[in-house]
Amino acid sequence: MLPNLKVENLSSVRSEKVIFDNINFEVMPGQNIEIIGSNGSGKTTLLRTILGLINQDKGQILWLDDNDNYNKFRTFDCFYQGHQLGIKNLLTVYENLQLTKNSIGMPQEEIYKLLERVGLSNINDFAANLSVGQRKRIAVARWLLKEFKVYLIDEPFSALDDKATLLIEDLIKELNAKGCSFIITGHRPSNILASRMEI
Amino acid sequence: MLPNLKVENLSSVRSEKVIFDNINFEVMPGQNIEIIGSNGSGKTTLLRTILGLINQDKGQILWLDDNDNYNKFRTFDCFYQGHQLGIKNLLTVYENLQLTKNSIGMPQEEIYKLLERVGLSNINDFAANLSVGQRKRIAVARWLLKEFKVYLIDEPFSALDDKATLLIEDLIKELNAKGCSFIITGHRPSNILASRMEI
Amino acid sequence: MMQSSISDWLTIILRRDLIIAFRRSSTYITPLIFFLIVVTFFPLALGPQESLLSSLAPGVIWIAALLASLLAVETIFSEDFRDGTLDDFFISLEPSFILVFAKVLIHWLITGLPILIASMIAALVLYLPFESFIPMIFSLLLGTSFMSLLGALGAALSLGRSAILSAIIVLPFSIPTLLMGTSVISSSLINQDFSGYLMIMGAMLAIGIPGLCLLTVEALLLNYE
Amino acid sequence: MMQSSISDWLTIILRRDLIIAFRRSSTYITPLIFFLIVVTFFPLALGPQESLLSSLAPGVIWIAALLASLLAVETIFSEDFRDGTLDDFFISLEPSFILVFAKVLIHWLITGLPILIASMIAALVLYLPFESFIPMIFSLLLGTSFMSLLGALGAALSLGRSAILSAIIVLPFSIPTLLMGTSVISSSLINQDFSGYLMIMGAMLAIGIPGLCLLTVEALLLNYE
Amino acid sequence: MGSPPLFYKWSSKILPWLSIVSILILGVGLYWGMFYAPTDYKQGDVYRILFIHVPSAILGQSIFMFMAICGFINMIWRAKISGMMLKSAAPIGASFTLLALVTGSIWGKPTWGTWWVWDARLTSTLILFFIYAALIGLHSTIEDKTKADRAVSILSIVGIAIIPVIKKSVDWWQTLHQPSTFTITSSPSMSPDMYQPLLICVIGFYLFFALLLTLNLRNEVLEREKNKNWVRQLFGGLS
Ligand code: HEM
Ligand SMILES: Nc1ncnc2c1ncn2[C@@H]1O[C@H](COP(=O)(O)OP(=O)(O)OP(=O)(O)O)[C@@H](O)[C@H]1O
Ligand SMILES: Nc1ncnc2c1ncn2[C@@H]1O[C@H](COP(=O)(O)OP(=O)(O)OP(=O)(O)O)[C@@H](O)[C@H]1O
Ligand SMILES: [Mg+2]
Ligand SMILES: [Mg+2]
Repeated sequence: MLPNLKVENLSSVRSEKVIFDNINFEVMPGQNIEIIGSNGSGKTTLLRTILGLINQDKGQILWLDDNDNYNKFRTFDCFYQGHQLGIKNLLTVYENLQLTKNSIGMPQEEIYKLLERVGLSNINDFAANLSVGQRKRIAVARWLLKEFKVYLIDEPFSALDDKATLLIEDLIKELNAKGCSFIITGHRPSNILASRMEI
Repeated sequence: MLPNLKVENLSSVRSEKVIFDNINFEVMPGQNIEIIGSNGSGKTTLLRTILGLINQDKGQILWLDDNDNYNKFRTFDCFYQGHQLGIKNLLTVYENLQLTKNSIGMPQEEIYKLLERVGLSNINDFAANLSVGQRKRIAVARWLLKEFKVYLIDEPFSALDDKATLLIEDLIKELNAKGCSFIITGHRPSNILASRMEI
Repeated sequence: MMQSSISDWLTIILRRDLIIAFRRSSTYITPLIFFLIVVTFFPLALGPQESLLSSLAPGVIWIAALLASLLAVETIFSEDFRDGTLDDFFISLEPSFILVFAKVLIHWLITGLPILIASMIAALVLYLPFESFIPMIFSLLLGTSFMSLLGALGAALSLGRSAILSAIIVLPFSIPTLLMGTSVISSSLINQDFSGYLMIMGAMLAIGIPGLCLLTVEALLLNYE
Repeated sequence: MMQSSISDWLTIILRRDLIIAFRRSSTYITPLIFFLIVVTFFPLALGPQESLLSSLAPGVIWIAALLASLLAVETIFSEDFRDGTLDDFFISLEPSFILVFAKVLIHWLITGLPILIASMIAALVLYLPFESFIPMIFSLLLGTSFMSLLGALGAALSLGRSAILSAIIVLPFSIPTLLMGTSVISSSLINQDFSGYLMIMGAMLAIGIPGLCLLTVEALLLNYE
Repeated sequence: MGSPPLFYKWSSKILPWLSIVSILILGVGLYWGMFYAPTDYKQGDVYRILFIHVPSAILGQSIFMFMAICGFINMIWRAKISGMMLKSAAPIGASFTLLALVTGSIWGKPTWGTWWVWDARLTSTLILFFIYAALIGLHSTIEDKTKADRAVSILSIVGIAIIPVIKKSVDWWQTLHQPSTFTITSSPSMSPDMYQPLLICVIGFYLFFALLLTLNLRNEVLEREKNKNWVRQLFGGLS
C-alpha cells in the first residue's frame, strides 16, 4: 500500500520567522500521525500548510491520485477541524450538522443517530446556548457525515471530558479500520495508536 | 479568618432546564475551590452566576465586606477569565496587557516582565498572529496586573502545554500565599491544592 | 455528479445563510421598512413640494439603495471567517468562486430584492410617474446586483487584520452605478432614451460577475498566506 | 481616588478603541466617504443652480450626516460582546454607565467628528453662505452626538442581530434631530433666529446623555440574564 | 390579575360579554355611519370611509400610549403579564395605524387626487407606523420571550419620550416650509348626524381593541406557560 500523503522536508516562514523546519512524514491509509509540541510551536500552522491554507516555504507535500502517482496539488478532499469549529450560533444543533456540504443526501434519522452517538440530546437548542465542550461534540459528529481519506484535527481532545475522550479514541479506531488516517495535534501524547513526532 | 465568599444552596434554571442545583461552598482567603464536571454540566454557568452575569434561581451568594458582614451585593472586584479571553486581534501583545483597567499606573517594564514570565517574547506581534495557547498566556499574564481577593478562572489548563501548566500551578500557589483565592473549573482534578467538588 | 454536487452545495450555502439572516432580523419586512424610513427622510429634510420630490426621486431611491447595500456589507464574510467556515471553502476541491457567488447572491437577496419591492412604494410617495416604474426596477435590478458584487470585494478586503482601505477602494466604484442608475430613471422622466445607460450597467454587471468574483477570491486568499 | 480611577479607565477604553478603529480604517472612512458621496450627488442630480442647491443644502447635509452615522452603529458593542470584554465591564464594580458613555464618545469620534469636518466641504460644494457655517457646525455637533447616543441604544438592543435592525430602531427616533438640525441651518439662511432649535437639540442631548445611556445599560444587561 | 393563571381565569369570564358588547357597538356605529348618516354635500358617499379612518387613526396612537405604560410597568416591576400585554398589543396597534394609512390613502385619491401628500399629520402617522414596525421587528428577533419583552419595553419608553417631540417638530416642519396645498384639519365642523355615529365607532373600536387584546393575550399566556402545571391541568385531557 502506498501512503496517501507524503510530507517532505517541509518548512514554514511567517513574517521572517521560521515556524518549523524540515518536517517529514508519510500518512499510510488507516494509520495516524500525532504531532506534539508546546504552545506556539507551529502545530496549527503545519496542519494549515498541509492543506494549502498557508503557503509553504520549502519542501513539498505530495498527494496520491487514483493512478498511484504523487501530485503537488491536492487530489482528494480532506477533513479539517481547526481551533475554530465552524459552528453557527443562530442554527440549532441539528441544523449545524445538516446544513453542511458533507451531509448532502443524508437522511434525518442518520443525523439524529450521529448526534446521539456524540452525546448531544438537545438537538433543537440553538448552538449559542451550548457549552464549549458540547460545541466541540458537534464538530466531532461531523467526522462521521462522510468518510475522508485523511482527517486533520487540531487538538481533538482539548476542552473535552473523559467520556468524550474515550468516544473520540473509539471513533478514530473505527475510522482507521475503514482505511481513514488521522493527523492530530496535541501538547502531550494521547492514547490513540499513532506514530508521534515532536515539533 | 472568615470566608470571602459563601455560596449557599445555589441553583440555576435556564430556559426551564435545571442546570445545577443546591451548590454550597465557602472560599477562604488563600484557598482554592476546584469545580469538576463533564461537558455541559454547568461549570461556566456557575462561575457566571456567582459573578452576577447570569441571574440565579434560588439560594444566595454572600460577599464579605470590610466590616466583616456578609452582603448579597458584591463588595469587592473579582477577576474573571471565561472561555472568551477578551483579547483584541488588532492590538499587539503588549497593548493587550497595557490597555486594560488593571494595568493603570503600571510601568512598561513591569508589563514586559509579566509577559516574559508567561513565556511571551513577541510583544509587538498582533494578537491575531498568536497561537491559541499564546493567547491564553496573555490572559494569564493579566492575573498579575493587580491582586484580587477572588479569581474565577474557567478551565485554566485547557489548550496549554506542560510548561504553561506548571507555570500556572506556580502562579496560583504564589497568589494563594498572598491571600488570593481561586475558583477554577476543569474536567479532571488538577495538581493544585484545592477542595474539589463535582457538579 | 460533480456538477450536481456543486449545485447541491450552492443550495446548502444559500439555505444556511438565509436561515441565519432570517433569524437575525426575522422578517423580510425589516429591509423594506428600513428603505422606506430612509426615503421618508428626504421630504422631511428637503420639503414636501411635489415637483422637487419627483425630480429628486431617482436619486433618493438610489441613495437609499446604496445605503442599504453598504449597511449589510461587512457581514458578508466576517462571520464565516471568524468561526472557521471559510476555511472549509478553501479546503474543498470545488472552486471557491462558487462560494463568492453564493455570498453575493445572499447579500443581494437580503438587500437588493427587498429594495426592489420597497422602491415601488417609495416611488409612489415621491410622486414618481408610473411610466418610470419599469426603468426604475430594471436599473435597480442591475445596479443593486453590481453593488452586491462590489460589496463582497470590499468585505473581503477588510477582513481580519490586514484591513486595507477597503472603503476607499469600493466606494468610488459605486459612484458610476449611482449616477447611471439615477440617469436611467430621470431620463425616463423626461421621455429620453435610457437604454444606453441600462446597457452600460448590464455590461458592468456582465464583466463584474466573473471579474469581481475572481478578485474577491483573491482578496479572501490574502487572509490565507 | 475612586474618581480618578474612573477617568483613568475611561481614557484607557477610549485609547484602546480608537487604536483599534484606526487600525481598521474602514470604520471611520466609510461613513466619511458615504457622507461626501451623498452630498456630491445632489449637484450632479439637480444641476448646478446655486440658488436651488443652497436652499436645499441644510437638508442634504443633515440627511447625509444622519445616514452616515448609521454605518458604524452595529459595531459599537458587538466585538466586545463576542470576545468577552463586555463581561469585564459588568463584573467591575464601577458603574457600567461609564462604559456606555465611552462607547458613545468613540462612535462620535469616528463618525460624528469626521462628518463635522467634511460638512464644511459639503457646505462649499452646495453654496451654503459662510454665515451659515457656524450654525451648521453647532447643529451637527449637537445632532450627531444625539445620533451616537441613539445608535448605542439601537446597537445594544440588537446585539448579535443585523445592522438593518439596529437602523430601523434608530431612524424613526432621529427624525426630530433631522428636522431641528435642518431648521437651524435654514433659519440662519434667511436670517431668522435659530437659537430656539439649538436649545431644543441641546435639551434633547442633555436628557439623552443620562437617559439613553441608562437605557442602553439596561439593554446590554438583557444579554446577561 | 397580575399573574398569568389569574388573568386567564378572569378573562374567560369576561370574554363572552366583551365580545358581544364590542361587536354590537362596533356594528351599530359602522352601520349607522355607512347607511344612515347623511351624505356629505361636497364629497358624496366617499366620506363614509371616515367612520373607519378616524377611529383607527385614534386607536393607533392610543395603543402606543398603552404599550408604553405596559413597558414602563414591565421595566420597573418586572410584571410578566405587562410584557405579554405589550407584545400582544403591538401588532394590533400596527394594524390600526396601517388601516388609518390605507383608508386615508384610499380617501385621498378621490378627494385630493393623489394617494399621498407630505402633510404633517400624515407624516407623523407614517412615523408611528415605522416605530411599531421597529418594536415588532425587535421582538420577533429575540428568541427568549421575556428578554424580548424587556427590549421592547425599553424601546417603547424611548418612544413615549420622543413621540411628542416628533409630533411637534413635524408640525413645525409643515409650517416652516410652504404649507401643504391640502389640509385635513380645516374640515368644516361636523354636523351632529355625522358626529354621533363617529363617536360610537370610536367607542366600538376601543372595545374591539380590548377584545383583540384579550384574545391575543390569552394565546400568548398559554404559549409561554405551556409547560406550567395550571395549563397542563386546563388541558389535562388533551396533552
Ligand atoms: C394616508 C393618509 C392619511 C393619514 C395617515 C391620516 C391620518 C389621520 C390622523 C392621524 C387623524 C387624527 C385622528 C385623531 O387623533 O383625531 C386623522 C383624522 C382625520 N382624517 Fe385623516 N389621514 C389621511 C388621509 C385623510 C384624507 C384623505 C381625509 C379626507 C379628505 C382625511 C380626513 C380626516 C378627518 C376628517 C379626520 C378627523 C379630523 C379631526 O377630527 O381632527 N384623512 N387622519
Ligand atoms: N502571520 C504570522 N506572522 C508572524 N508569526 C506568525 C504568523 N502566524 C503564526 N505565527 C506564529 O507562529 C507560531 C506558531 O503558531 P501556531 O498557531 O501554529 O502554534 P500551535 O503549535 O498551534 O500552538 P498552540 O498549541 O498554542 O495552538 C506562533 O508563535 C505564532 O505567533
Ligand atoms: N440560555 C440557555 N438556555 C438553555 N440552556 C442553556 C442556556 N445556557 C446554557 N445552557 C445549557 O446549560 C448547560 C451548561 O452549560 P455550561 O456552559 O455551564 O457547561 P460547562 O460545564 O461549562 O461545559 P464545558 O465543560 O463544555 O465548558 C449546557 O447544557 C447548555 O446547553
Ligand atoms: Mg494551535
Ligand atoms: Mg464551560
